[in-house]
Amino acid sequence: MTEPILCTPDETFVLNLGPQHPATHGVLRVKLTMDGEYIVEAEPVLGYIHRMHEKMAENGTFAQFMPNTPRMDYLSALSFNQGYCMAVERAAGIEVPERAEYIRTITVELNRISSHLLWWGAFILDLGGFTPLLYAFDDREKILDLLEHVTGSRLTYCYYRFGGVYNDIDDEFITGTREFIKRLRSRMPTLYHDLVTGNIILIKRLKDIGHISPEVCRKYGATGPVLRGSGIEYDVRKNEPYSIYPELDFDIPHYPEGDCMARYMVRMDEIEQSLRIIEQSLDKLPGGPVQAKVPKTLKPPAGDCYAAVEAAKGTFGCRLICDGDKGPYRLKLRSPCFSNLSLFGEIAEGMLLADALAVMGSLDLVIPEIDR
Amino acid sequence: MSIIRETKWALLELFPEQKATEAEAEVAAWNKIIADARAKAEAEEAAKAKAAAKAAEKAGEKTEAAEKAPEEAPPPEAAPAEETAPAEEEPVPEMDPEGDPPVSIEPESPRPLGVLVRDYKARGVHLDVLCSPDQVVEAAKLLTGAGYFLESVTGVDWIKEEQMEVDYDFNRTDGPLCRVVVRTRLPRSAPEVPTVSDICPGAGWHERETHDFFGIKFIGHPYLVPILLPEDADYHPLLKDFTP
Amino acid sequence: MDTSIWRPILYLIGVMAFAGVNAAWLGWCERKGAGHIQRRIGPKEVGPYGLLQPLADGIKLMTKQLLVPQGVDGILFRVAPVLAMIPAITSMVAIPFSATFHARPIELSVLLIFALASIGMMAILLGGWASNNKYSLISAARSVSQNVAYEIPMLITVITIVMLSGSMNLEEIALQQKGGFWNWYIFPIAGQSIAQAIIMPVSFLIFFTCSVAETNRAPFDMAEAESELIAGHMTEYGSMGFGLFMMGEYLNIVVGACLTAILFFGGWDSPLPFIPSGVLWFVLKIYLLIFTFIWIRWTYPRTQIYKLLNLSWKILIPFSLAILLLTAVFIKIEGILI
Amino acid sequence: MGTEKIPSSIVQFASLDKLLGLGRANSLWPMTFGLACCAIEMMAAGAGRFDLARFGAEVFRPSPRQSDIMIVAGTITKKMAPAVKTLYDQMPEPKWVIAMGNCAISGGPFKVECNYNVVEGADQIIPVDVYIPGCPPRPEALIEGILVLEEKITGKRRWPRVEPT
Repeated sequence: MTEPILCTPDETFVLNLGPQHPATHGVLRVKLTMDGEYIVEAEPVLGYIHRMHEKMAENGTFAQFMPNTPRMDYLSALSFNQGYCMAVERAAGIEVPERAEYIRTITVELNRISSHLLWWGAFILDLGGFTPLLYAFDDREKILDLLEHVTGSRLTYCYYRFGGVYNDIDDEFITGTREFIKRLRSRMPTLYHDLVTGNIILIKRLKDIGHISPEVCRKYGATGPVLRGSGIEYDVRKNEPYSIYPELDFDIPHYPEGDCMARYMVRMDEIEQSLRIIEQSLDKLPGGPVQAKVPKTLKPPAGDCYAAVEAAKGTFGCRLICDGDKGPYRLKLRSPCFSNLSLFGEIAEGMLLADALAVMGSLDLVIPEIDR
Repeated sequence: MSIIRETKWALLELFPEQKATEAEAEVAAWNKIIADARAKAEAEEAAKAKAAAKAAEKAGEKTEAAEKAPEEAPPPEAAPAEETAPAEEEPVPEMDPEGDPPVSIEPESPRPLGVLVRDYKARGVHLDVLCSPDQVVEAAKLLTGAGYFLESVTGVDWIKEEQMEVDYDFNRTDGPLCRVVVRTRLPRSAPEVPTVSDICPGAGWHERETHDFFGIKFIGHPYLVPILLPEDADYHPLLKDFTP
Repeated sequence: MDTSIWRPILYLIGVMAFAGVNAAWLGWCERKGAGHIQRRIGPKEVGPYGLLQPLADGIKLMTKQLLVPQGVDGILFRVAPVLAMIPAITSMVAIPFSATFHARPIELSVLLIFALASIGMMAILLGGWASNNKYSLISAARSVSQNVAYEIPMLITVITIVMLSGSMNLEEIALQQKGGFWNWYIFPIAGQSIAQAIIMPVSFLIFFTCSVAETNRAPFDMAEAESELIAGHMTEYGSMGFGLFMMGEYLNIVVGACLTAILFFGGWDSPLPFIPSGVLWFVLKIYLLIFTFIWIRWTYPRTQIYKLLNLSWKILIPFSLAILLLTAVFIKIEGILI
Repeated sequence: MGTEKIPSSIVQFASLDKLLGLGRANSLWPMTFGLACCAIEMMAAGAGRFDLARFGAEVFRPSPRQSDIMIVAGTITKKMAPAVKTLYDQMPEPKWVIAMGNCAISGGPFKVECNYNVVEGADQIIPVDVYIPGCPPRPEALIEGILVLEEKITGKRRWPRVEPT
């Protein structure tokens, strides 16, 4: 790597990346102070898609906020479903039937795979390769079909209910899922790894680019694959087990390098781990009801509680404060990308524009989730 | 020692009064344990003597069982506390001095400053700290020093009580799980709290967001401009009396 | 009237028509090719197999509002797209399609083509500069440094061929390779001089890499790196300004493919001596090469500008210089031996 | 004004217009411009299964100068509205706008009483030609939207309309 030569401020210029820019994945804007192609200072500007979710939560009932959750992170909508459901269930003391927990795990992991697949395609698109995106979409469509079969929608699922799920899964879904696992497993090594991961240009673009040290992660509260790409083995599913994850056997992929390649590999390995989780859950799937008996209007006792789940991008936390009414008194949504992006300003300093965009891609940003 | 207990004691540094009472309670608990252990040992001694007497009569049969009994009794020399354990002590909750501290009783409102141990199953947090605004920085320092990281910062508008609340959620990435929430209450008329963004830079954005939503001023924040709202926004939408 | 005047004019028109049609329909080829590489159909509804797609695009681009944004340098802004197109078309004139079929026999045609190629780069520079847009400016700076870096190894490899063939005339070079594919410069097979056998495949690789870079194609499409610089030097160009840039780009690919075909694949020579040679062979070779361009583009991600320059200055240039030296030595040795 | 008859001119531009219309309708280049959830479905529409490319509409141009249609795929917020307006102004004529999804039509789920940040519909700031309902609309719906836009430009429907059974 060449050492960046930073010059005096009057020789720099300001480059506005976004809010409409192909690499910002939506409407993020990054104010870059540039010295030629080197970044002197990067300041992300948020709020272009701030949709007042937290205000809407306060003005409705608990159930009325449900459709808002998938619209935050529309790529792993079910994780957000689950996070919110868990918070409300915790506050109201609702027990979820075992079968429902299994169904939740299967669907949420499918959703995680679809999110990672889309990230994979979009990330390679950021690096200038267009074709992988369409291969990823090919597989993603299969997941969408499966999930559409049980949830009824393609993207913004609103599938979980307090105390269970809205719809039981059937044999068609189960056989379809098993087929999908087989299909993805056979495509992973050739289409994904041979074509892209092993590509020399990709390796050169990602290796040793955008180091994020564990200290930086801790300072900014980064979670998810970003943290695991820095070598810290932290996953809410393991460290703070919820649902049926303690009963399942899976690993947490983590790479100590902390560069873009490490984050890339973490996500690629996570796809395989999710497949394992789905397989085991399908094998163990118990019978029984999928919905606990829950009063029509929930009125949890006053008090506050916190629930965290591992969304595809990191820890999604829900701080729910109730005052004994039909809706939340205050709902704070701790979105993973918000914290993951906040470290961008620090690491982008002295980086080349092209590398900075690679780093931004490797953080896997979904802007509506950051802005909420 | 369990991480929750360790963190609790670290945080109790901020609250000397509670620390004193907690320490007393802890000592009492220790003493109770010791007393219990002694009583148990004595009872077993007696039982053993009885058994020995019986054994003398029925030789051979039950000697093995009798031998086991004294081993189970804890060694009484583990008592560091003074011997004068007051017998008229209030019944302290069952506690394991090495394990997790017991869950505190739900506090009455308004709640005094201090550290509470919460029921994780129902609340999702282990420790709940209420401190005064000027103690926030100290608490953040303590927690980051103990290996915690700041997960999020939240504001709450308690309009009935004419107060604002700022919640700091701390979590750790290594070792056993322990979630800590640090809260502070501010007067609603002039909500001001020192920033923690110099201790955990990640707080910078969260504080800006809280400032956007509630108008809470974070004193010492280097760049307190709207983050989610438009640059020129002068309203705070999450206030309960906000109308668009 | 003297037919010798009409001949070049007719050929000129023919060549230009060929260039124009190519520039338009290569867009279709690219989209269709990309579609099939990406497991989809590609343009299909507009005409049979979507063949009328370029026509629709052309009509649309030509009738779109010609927008000259505020703050641009008016003259340069308008000149740049034309400048991108003209040299590319002009260099088609110097390319022999067969022994008898070319617009104008030019003695130093290799030189002419490279001279014109440099002008094409000016178009990007001017377009980027005149647009008064930071992305365009970065793109302009990038493409200039890239073109400078890659012209050197490209020219050096061409010089080795010129040394081998002893001519700067493309027709002459092609004629020297006639009589079967083993005579083509690229293949390291007996019947050639030692110099060719060892060196030419490497030389071809260098030349091909450079021509991909010179035509600003992925993985070297630094100038219009979409995810970084929006559309690079074309960011501010709409309608036909953009259309001309695109056509210029495709024409550059055609010229690059023609050059490669002549320099390394024997031009219009058929691969086996008993099959008659002719224009068809030449066109076939060009399209195979063009397909390779498309194939590469839709397979690889983009490199990064500094790595790209490093590749040229640290690998390609030393290698091409070594090849040049080796060729000279071999030719000398062979000269002594024979 | 109004009812007086306009004499037909000697030179007829109608057929030329038709040709232009055909050309434009078959080469609708959208702008790479996603706002929220709908953008993912927009990408899906361009991907292998639905393949917008069949209609020559897959050339997503990153620069507004080269695009013909702006697919407003998502919620427009008050902070984003000026940017959307600028992007629309930067597009050269003729240009069209497709409002994709409920948010772009009316604010969708965010048209609530406490709304302080969402623009209630793209047509509040720019003229919209085609509205595609859905939250988010399926890719088929987007393709239908583009076909409707083609119909609007040429006056002819490419495929028979599918009636709901």
